[in-house]
Amino acid sequence: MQKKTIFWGVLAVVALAFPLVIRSPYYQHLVIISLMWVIIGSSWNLLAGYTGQVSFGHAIFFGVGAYTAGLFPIHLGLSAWWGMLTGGIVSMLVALFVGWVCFRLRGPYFALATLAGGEIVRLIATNWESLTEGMVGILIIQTFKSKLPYYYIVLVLAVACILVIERIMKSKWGYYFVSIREDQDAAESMGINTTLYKNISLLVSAFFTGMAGAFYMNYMAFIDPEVVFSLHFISIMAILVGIVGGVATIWGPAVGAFIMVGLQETFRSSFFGLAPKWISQAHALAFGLLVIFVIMYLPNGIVGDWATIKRLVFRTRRTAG
Amino acid sequence: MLKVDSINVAYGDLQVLWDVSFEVREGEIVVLVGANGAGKSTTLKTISSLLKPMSGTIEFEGQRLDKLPPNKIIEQGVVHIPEGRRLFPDMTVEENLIMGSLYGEAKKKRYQTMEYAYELFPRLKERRKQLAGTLSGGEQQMLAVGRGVMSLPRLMMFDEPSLGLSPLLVQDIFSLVKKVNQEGVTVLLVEQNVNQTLSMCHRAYVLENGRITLSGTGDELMANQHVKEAYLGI
Amino acid sequence: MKKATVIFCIVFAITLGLSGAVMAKGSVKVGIVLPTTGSLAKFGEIERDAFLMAQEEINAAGGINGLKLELLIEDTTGRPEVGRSVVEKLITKDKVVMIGGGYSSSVTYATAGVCQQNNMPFLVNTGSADKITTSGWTWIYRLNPPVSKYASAVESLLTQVIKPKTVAILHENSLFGTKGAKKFDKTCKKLGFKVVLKEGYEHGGIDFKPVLTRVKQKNPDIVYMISYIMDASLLMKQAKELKLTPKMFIGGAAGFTMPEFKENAGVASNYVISATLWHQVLPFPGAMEFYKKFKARFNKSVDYHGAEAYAACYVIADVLKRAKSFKNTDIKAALDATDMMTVFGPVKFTTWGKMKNQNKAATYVVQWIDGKLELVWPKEHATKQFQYPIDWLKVWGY
Amino acid sequence: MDVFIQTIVSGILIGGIYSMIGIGMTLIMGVMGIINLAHGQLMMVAMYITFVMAHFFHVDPYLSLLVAMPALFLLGAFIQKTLLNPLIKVESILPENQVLMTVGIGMVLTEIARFIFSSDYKTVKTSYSSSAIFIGKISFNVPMCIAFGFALFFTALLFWFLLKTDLGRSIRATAQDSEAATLMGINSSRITVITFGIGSALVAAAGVLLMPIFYLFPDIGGAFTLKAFVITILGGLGSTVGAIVGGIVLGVAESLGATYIGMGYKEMVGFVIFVLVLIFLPGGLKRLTKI
Amino acid sequence: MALLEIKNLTKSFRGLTAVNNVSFEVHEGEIVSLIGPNGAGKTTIFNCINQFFPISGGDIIFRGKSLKGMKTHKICRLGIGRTFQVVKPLKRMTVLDNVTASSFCRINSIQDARRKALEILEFCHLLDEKDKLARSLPIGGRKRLEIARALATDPKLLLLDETAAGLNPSELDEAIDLIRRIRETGISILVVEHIMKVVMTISDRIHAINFGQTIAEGAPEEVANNKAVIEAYLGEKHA
Repeated sequence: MQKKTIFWGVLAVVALAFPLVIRSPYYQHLVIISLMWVIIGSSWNLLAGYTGQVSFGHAIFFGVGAYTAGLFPIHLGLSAWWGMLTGGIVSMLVALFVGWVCFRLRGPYFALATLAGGEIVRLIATNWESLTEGMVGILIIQTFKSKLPYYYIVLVLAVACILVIERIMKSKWGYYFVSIREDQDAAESMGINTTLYKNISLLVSAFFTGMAGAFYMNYMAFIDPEVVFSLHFISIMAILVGIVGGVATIWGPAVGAFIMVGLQETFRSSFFGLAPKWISQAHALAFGLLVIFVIMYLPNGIVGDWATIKRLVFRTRRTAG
Repeated sequence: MLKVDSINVAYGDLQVLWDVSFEVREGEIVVLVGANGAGKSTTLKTISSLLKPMSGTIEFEGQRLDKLPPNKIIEQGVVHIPEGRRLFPDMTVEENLIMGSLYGEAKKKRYQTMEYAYELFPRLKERRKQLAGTLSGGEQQMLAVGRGVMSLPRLMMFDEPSLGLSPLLVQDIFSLVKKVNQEGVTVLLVEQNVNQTLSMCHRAYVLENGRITLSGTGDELMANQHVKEAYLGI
Repeated sequence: MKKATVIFCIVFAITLGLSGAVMAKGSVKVGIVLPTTGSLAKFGEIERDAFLMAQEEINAAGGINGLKLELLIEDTTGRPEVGRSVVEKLITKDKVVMIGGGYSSSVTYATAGVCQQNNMPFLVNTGSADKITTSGWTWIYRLNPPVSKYASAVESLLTQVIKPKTVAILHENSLFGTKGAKKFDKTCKKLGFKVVLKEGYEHGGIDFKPVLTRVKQKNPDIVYMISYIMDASLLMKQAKELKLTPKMFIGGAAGFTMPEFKENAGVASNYVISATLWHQVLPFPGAMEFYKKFKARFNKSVDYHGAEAYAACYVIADVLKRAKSFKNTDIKAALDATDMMTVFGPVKFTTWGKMKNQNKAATYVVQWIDGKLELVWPKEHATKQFQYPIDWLKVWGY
Repeated sequence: MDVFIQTIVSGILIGGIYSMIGIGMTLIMGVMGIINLAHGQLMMVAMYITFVMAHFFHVDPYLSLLVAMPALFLLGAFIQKTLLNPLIKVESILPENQVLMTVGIGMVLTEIARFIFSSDYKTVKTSYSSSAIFIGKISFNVPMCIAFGFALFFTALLFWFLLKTDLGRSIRATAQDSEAATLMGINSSRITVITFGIGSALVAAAGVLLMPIFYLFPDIGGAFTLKAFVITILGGLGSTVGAIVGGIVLGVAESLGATYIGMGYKEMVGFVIFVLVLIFLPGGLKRLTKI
Repeated sequence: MALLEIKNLTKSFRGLTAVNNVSFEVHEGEIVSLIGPNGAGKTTIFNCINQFFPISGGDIIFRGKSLKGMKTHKICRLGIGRTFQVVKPLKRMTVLDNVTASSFCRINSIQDARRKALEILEFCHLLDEKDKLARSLPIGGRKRLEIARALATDPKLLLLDETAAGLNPSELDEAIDLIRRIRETGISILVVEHIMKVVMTISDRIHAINFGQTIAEGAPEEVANNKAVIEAYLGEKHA
């Protein structure tokens, strides 16, 4: 018990003190982006990992959140921060519709439907210029010059997201979600309204993803449909964060987010300038290979298969020694 | 001919068969009776190598079947007619028959054997071009047997051929099994329909909870008090 | 819980632990942001090559007052969020004195925002959205004209020579295409041309015939297209297949000037005109040499993208030479005072209208004549007579 | 009226190529139940092969069918054998593991192509690339007509193979009941390898046929993977006839959408059809045609 | 009044009639067995009662309410719990979590749900296995888990689908004991069963069907001696 308290205390201090100690905006930026992915990955995990509904369309909620924030300044002349209040809610409304359509389908068909849904929303955002400005995108002026406010906002969001998900998973809802994942028919015969609870899972997931989107708008100050509704860079990235870190674990997506963002940056910058330049070309290749490796050998992700990793590392060390 | 020697079989971490041993001799009809979930189908699946035993051996005419991949079993002359027929529903009757004769001798004699199968089941000939999925239950069972015959087997294993058939058809199916046997094919039959099978078989084994609990000739078992209570409802 | 800690620590170590190379003495560092991977990589690569070529020449000629010019070319992968982190890294970790590059409007905008906040001079050379220099930002300078000015030469050609009554506009629905089409639509209204059709399309289509058939039905005097190379060649090939014959096909910069356009469209490229920002035959010192050198070295033709990058590199060198020190305010002062000739034409950053620190670059019209891209407008620079009117069916060999 | 007819003609011709892409996918999905998110990327590989053949060895694109199809057969078989088949034994929480695996494979293929060929657009130019035949006022693009012809030919060939050969029958049997097929002596893992190979070879053919019409860059695959889904779901899983009809329906629908709704919405037409079919006609056209 | 009333129930799949005009009742506190050969339509009747399948004709009335068109989970909340012939354990949850999830049907607090789950596990003799993953239970354990989960929803009526199949003789006796103890708590039970020993010992009444139609109904001895039943089970010559 004591040990646990110390652990959490240290983690809290590290998290709170990080931007005060590491003053480089570059590292601060990377951690902010990682924390944003913690939110998206954890939300995806709630729906896919815990509830078993693998979404290939989380960009829908991310993008809707971002656009909700972005539309305040361009149509109402209000601050994009209003999006932080409403982005999650609007995403939930969209999720209601998505759920209504897609939850008629199970398994891979659900995955495909969400994938198509994501592309449809992207095309709508591209073509509905009077609302979204189309590919021109929305740009605003950042409110704060310093990264500190953004850091603490996204930190609070990420912590809230993880805590909420953890709390949910320890409640009736959590039991219901996992039951649905394990066997929908059995769940139904246990008195679980599977449609309702799948939707609840989706709504919570969409809410936090939408909030992450609204944060993105405020932080990056620029969005266009290709960026926020991207199949590759949002929907698939959310899945990668989840599976690399570990699906159906609370901390998996958090770990996955830091790994994926870290890896992406490491490659993009050619191992921080230490490796030859052509390495930077290989970051997507590395992603692909990582995915193949993880699925083959760590199917439950780094956190989920931690025991396996430890055993392997331990064994190699012994043979080496 | 077929010798199953103390096999132990598990699905994942769930053991289903414990030290099951039995034997089928050339020309016999041997029945494996037992309740739902006793491990009868598992036994057949293990013989056809779909499942691998954790320990124990299966020999067919001196050849170790448990070392072979599942698709090589049929070439040894052992054919398994699975529970629920398992036809190819979107293929015609004729194509289903062809599927029984993909390799070796059976392939060479394909059309000869097909004629023979049609002789056995004239109904199938009438429906050669019909999709298997549209056949009635009885016809499907005939086709399943026919498909097995196409591989020119020396041992045929039937998994609950009477399942879901009307009493009249059940009679038909069993007389078919007998007929096949009379043509020189050894038969291993798995059934819940204890009464009729016991009366037609040479020997029988009772499988309970993954273990062989009784064995003997059909009549011996019919007379057994335990069998009567548990399976005949008397 | 413990496993999570360990993993966190490892990841933190990877992300934070590695520090960049120590700054080499005797050099001055400039960050260049370009998409060298991802879907925009093609143009990013051209600009990178041009930058590197210029860098070598500058250093061979003595560098920046004896110091070597060191370009740190960073990959934005064509995504704004990555661009942002790239610039932040360049500023805080690599301590560059200024930033150049900037391809694609969205990434450039996002990166420009960071530069403005950090008081970091940024010389944009390709990102063309008007907003980059109309946002009131003081640290952002732009060498290339904003997208709304891309068609200015075409406008004068239209009013003076072709005098069309009806216009059809097709555009890729990217930021560049959409903005350009909007602007041209406005221009047409101003000049009294009737826009009979205006359609955006998703980049990468195979079959443009449905929309071209509709264009044909409307029978406009000119067809104005804003497309990248491959869409451009497909549009022209399929226009030829459909025997669509307006008075003139006009490309709004981008794809229609690329050598690949001619290669792919073949005979269908003949006599098509296009707006452009640069052409090697322009009477700017070094323009043709640059074109030839680039072609000799990289075995590919170069268009205005390369010229922009090449020119930008010389502007950067010039600015750094003139700057009193490498302090940001001194560099900014030097940028403000820039007045030089480059392969891309004269460069001078001025403030006009809503534009701030914007170079007033001219635009031109080129025409594919007998397989060669010739400058036809404005007349004073023309290398060949503007070919008009044209019997398209004869040109296409029907 | 001309506009309408031209639209339909364009749609049908492009639909021929879509069908080829769809058939390969439907075969893979039908036999293995795998959603192959790397399908378009396999096509991309075939297109690069065609490009290399034409550019360096001056081989006519249609001739490189003879190289690209076997090459992709081997690549597909290799992927199935070494990456997808072993996955069946790996237990994980998400049953969609195989789908995610194909995502990874797609990324790797794309990036390898980018590594070798850079992001440049590549084309194969032929004398007939943009020639067209006119019937009345309606134009028929020659390479598209050729592609359509090839599509018909390969489809017929595939039909013959599936219906009349033991191997073809074995593939169908495995699709319908893989355990029963095993009992009949069919090595089902070998069949999956062959099927993935054939599916890849078919999409390779589509890629080769597209080459004289279209252009090539490493990221080209994604868009076609999505189209392949739409076609497969529209036609019904595992239904070759469905894939053909689905391809043509998609081609025509896209063309009509482009003409009468707007070019920008062209892609969306496909996705809307996709979602509508998933919801209102699960099982696709197969439900209606029964083949 | 009957607890559950099945009135002229008919269910067909694409023209194939699996259940044809079957009517029977289950009264408060009763154990009724539904017997018939394999494929006779017993499980289909279960699936109709909790509306996994929409019914094609007739009606099912539970405590005065028609179940027709009702959602499965609502039927559970009305007080019908069921088990599956092919057991459906929530494999990657522990035994305790399986039952806890089910207890939430009537309870919202996690502590109470867990307490109740523990009670039920004790009742079903599963307490020792509570921390095992459901997938590691042997078949007998899985069957009991299935019952435990159904009991956790506080049913008035329990539908048991071949609970005894695959059990060894000692487990069989335990299962019979368990079913009897469940009845003592006041829960009515409808059983689909194959093993005659179980059927004969526990049933108050038996309803025999074949080919989707009722062939006999009544007290165990009556049905066991019924000619049609013997014929269906044993073939004509024994009749």
